[in-house]
Amino acid sequence: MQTLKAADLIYLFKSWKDLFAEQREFLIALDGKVGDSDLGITMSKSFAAAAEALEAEGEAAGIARLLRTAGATMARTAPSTMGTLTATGFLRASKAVEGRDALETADMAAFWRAYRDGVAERGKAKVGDKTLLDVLDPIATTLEAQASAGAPLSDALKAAADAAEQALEATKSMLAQHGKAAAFQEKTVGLQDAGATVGAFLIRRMADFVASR
Amino acid sequence: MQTLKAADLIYLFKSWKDLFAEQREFLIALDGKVGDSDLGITMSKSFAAAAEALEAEGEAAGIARLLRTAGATMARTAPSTMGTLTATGFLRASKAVEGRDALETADMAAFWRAYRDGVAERGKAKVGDKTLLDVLDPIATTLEAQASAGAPLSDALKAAADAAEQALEATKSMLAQHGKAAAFQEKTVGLQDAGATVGAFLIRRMADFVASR
Amino acid sequence: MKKFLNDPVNFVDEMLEGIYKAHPAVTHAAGDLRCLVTAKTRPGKVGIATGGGSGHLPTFLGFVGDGMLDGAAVGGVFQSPSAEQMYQVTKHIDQGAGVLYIYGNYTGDIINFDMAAELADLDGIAVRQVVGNDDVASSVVGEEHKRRGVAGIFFIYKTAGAAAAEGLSLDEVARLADKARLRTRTMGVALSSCVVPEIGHATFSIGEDEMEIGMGIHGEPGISRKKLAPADAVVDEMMGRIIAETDYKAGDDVAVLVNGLGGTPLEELYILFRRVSQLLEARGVTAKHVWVGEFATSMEMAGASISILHLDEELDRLVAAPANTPFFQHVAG
Amino acid sequence: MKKFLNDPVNFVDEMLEGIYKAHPAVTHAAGDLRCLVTAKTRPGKVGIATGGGSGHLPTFLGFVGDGMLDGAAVGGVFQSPSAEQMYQVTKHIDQGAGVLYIYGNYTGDIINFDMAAELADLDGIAVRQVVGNDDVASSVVGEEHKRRGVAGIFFIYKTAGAAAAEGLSLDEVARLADKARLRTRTMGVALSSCVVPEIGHATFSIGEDEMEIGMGIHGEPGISRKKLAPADAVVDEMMGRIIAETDYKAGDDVAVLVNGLGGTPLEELYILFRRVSQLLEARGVTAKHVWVGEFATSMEMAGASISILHLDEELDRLVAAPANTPFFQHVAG
Ligand SMILES: Nc1ncnc2c1ncn2[C@@H]1O[C@H](COP(=O)(O)OP(=O)(O)O)[C@@H](O)[C@H]1O
Ligand SMILES: Nc1ncnc2c1ncn2[C@@H]1O[C@H](COP(=O)(O)OP(=O)(O)O)[C@@H](O)[C@H]1O
Ligand SMILES: [Mg+2]
Ligand SMILES: [Mg+2]
Ligand SMILES: [Mg+2]
Ligand SMILES: [Mg+2]
Repeated sequence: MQTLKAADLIYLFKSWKDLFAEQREFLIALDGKVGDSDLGITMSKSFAAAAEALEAEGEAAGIARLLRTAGATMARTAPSTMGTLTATGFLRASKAVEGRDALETADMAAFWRAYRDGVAERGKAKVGDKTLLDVLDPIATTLEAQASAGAPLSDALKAAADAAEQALEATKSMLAQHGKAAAFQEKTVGLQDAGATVGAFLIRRMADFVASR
Repeated sequence: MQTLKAADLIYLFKSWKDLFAEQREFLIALDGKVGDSDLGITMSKSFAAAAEALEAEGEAAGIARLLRTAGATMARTAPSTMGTLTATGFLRASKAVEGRDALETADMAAFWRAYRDGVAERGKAKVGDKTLLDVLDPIATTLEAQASAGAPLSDALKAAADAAEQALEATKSMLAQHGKAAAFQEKTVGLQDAGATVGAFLIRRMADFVASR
Repeated sequence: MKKFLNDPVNFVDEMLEGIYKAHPAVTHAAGDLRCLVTAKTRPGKVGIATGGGSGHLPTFLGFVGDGMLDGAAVGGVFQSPSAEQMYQVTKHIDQGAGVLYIYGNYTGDIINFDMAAELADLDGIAVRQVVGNDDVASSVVGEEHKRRGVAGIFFIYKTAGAAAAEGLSLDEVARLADKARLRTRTMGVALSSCVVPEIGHATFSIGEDEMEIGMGIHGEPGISRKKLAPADAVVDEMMGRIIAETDYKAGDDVAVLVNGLGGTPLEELYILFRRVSQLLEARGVTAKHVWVGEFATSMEMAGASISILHLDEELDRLVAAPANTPFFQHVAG
Repeated sequence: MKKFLNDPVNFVDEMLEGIYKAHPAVTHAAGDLRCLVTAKTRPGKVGIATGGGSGHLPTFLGFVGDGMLDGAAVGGVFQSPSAEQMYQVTKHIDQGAGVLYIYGNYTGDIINFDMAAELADLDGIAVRQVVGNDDVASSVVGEEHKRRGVAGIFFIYKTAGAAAAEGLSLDEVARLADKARLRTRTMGVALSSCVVPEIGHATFSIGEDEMEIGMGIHGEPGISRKKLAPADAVVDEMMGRIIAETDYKAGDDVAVLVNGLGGTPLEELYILFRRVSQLLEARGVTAKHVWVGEFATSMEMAGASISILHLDEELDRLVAAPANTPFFQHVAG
């Protein structure tokens, strides 16, 4: 599969929903280390709600509309930091792919660039602050490079997922500057950032999903 | 020793103080079964205070005065049911032995009769209601019988202590009618009454004390 | 033992020192910290005294203040204050109109308040007594005189306090307090034990998934211990026992108190009240006055109780009246 | 998990249903239970909105009422409400004089309140924000903008609420709220964990004889974990940190809030306050207004916090003003 269509997007959200159902306890524990343990709950809840909403809306709505529904649903169901940032990401991605029926590598680069910019604007964090942004940025830049190089979507996404996981690993050595973790600067060193983990999960599952179809 | 004098009374209260210090945890546990676990605390505290007060007052005050001090001290330091009843008992005993320098068997019978009557009046319980009164009554009646028979004090107290322990055993089959235990009627069957246990302790230690001197 | 404590022996007195510093509206009489009295007695008003063991805040002493009580004798944790302390409080708060004692039905307290009343009588102070016995779980119908007094005493305080503030006579205040007593029922449930500071460990043990229906506020065993049920089912059982022995009719008004025992979050108390309100509504009964919070605790015990006062016209008026005490404020609607 | 619960998923909504039944003085807007607003808005008055996660009762929603707040957006347990809910509350409570947001410094809440403010702005509603950051333990001096908001937000509510009730303008209410914010410091200590209903087990574990100084009200780790010390020593450490970064002088007045985190008996809070008062007296500082009780909880967490507001003349006036909300009443002295 070298493009992602509206019908695929609905399945992708189902797959994300399963992913976060599986990772619920892991994320609760991870967020519990320097946070408030809610990440597993908010992510599983919000992706479940989004998947359902997309299913109900149906592929006829088109990609942009589906992404908007996903974002709006998530904003309502999980207004935690990551919930709202993720919602913002999908809302911005929706605008970025307005009018597209099938996403190719260049569209996917636009998708994630908008996602990243939305998160950056809303959260006011910088790259290196040990947040979600630290994986979103390499995802966006890798996809841009892959698009310039003419890579097919599955290869491009695989490269982006690899970059994201590297970037996630790199968050371990950073000091948290935002969110509940910020108060525990030194204690956060050695731990991977919880929100960044969610970002890496998202792109890896998207890559696997596209590769498998 | 066939009479109890003021100096002895001061030692007896010390001995009672030690007794209730030793039995503290046991009485906490016993009162905890169908009560509020405070009996070990109130008894150890009140006898400690009384022993100290008697020591401070000194033998010159005389028996009646010492007993009054004991009662008044206990009323102040441990105003729980048993604390107040025990205080009432000593206050009434004080009146009953007014003017006596040395207590013989007949005086001891008067002591415990007054003690029993005071508890009965204040607590409004009847014999058989599973209270302290169930051991006070045989103590008083046994001592009266021993006095009529001309028994020496140590024999009389031993007989009273034996009767008290039998009576205590008999409280096991009774249903509690008063105090915190009353709400748990059936559950109290099989358990010896906590207040009656204190009564049996008191007379047994008094008998041993008199026998040992 | 997870407590903020210095020497456990000083628990009550240090608590009282804190209370006097925090609340200039109360002070102590007879040079004894444990004789807590209002700082402003009102000449000619019937005095109302209470007393009982510590460990139940805001009960008992927390309700001394405007529109409520005038004094409280303060005992050790879960222990009666002494007759002497009750007597000192009585003497201090008597304003010539006599004093009403309101306290819970516990042998230790009764014996001591009886003694105090005798002493006050020798001074020519008229004393009347109303002994709270609202705990449905602690004895059967017909044996109500054996029942423990628990959180429902709040309604007796509120009624009597408002009546005394209106300037009614001792007989009248006592009559109204007794009416509130007769029309109040409480059921409690405990999820965990309290810890008495001087004892230092749990008063009783209870399984991680168990509850005890009807447990007393000193940890006295209740009616039945069972698996913790959903909140609604717990309320259904508690309310079932209250309703079985009352005669609420459609159109009647009640006052409701959902009381936390110390360790239960307020959120959960509102989940319980929600169900109480559904059950009352289903019978056409209106919860006209509602209080949800901690009123009679058992240190850190997790658990709750439901108290219901069956209102009539005069009780309604008195319950609605304003009150302002260090631990309880009510702005009349 | 020892909780009075039905389905944990319905925890917040059932709690709210209970609250609406118990307290007719509050209602909800936009058909959403979680948009709690006062039943009587006052034309021309600056509206004050708050919001935040559930599990902290009486914070946040409990302070909606006369002399305090006008609305609260209610989140899931320890989770921010949505921007949409904040926006709906804003629309409902705006009386033409604009709306002040007062909430705690948590990224989730900030992001959502920012979104709501943007939406309100599109409607022409003037919005100002004051973000509580009183928790001394959560960041060093110089990095106060990183500090969490905890129980001290009560003083911001009280100040702003009284200012709005006086009819002051949005700018003025915001200025005073911000002044209260800048002059408030809080230190907390936790003895046991809370349990989030949907998680079902303790958020963190802590030894039977340990305490954590500076722990956050969602169980965020604190500054140091150590053996539980005597109450006075715990207060000395907490107050030491507060005093180190304030400039209380002899003759100054402060307002003090000793707050229970949910599972600590009120008796113990007064033992803590006793020591606070000794330390203040030793510096010649007067605790002019004192509140002791539960104001910002963390479900059933055992623990306490001490908040101090350094008063000046206008803060004194506003803190002393009357208030009457379902969870907080203050009768002006
Ligand atoms: N200002 C910010 N900008 C971007 N991401 C942030 C920011 N603050 C926190 N995050 C991310 O949010 C994650 C925590 O998410 P979540 O558990 O939802 O937070 P909370 O429970 O505090 O609302 C962090 O691991 C971090 O990646
Ligand atoms: N009315 C009564 N008359 C005599 N003794 C009583 C009465 N009520 C209770 N008791 C005795 O008191 C004992 C309990 O004493 P204590 O623990 O001091 O009571 P509490 O803690 O309830 O004040 C009971 O075991 C019983 O023997
Ligand atoms: Mg989190
Ligand atoms: Mg007892
Ligand atoms: Mg007792
Ligand atoms: Mg959160």
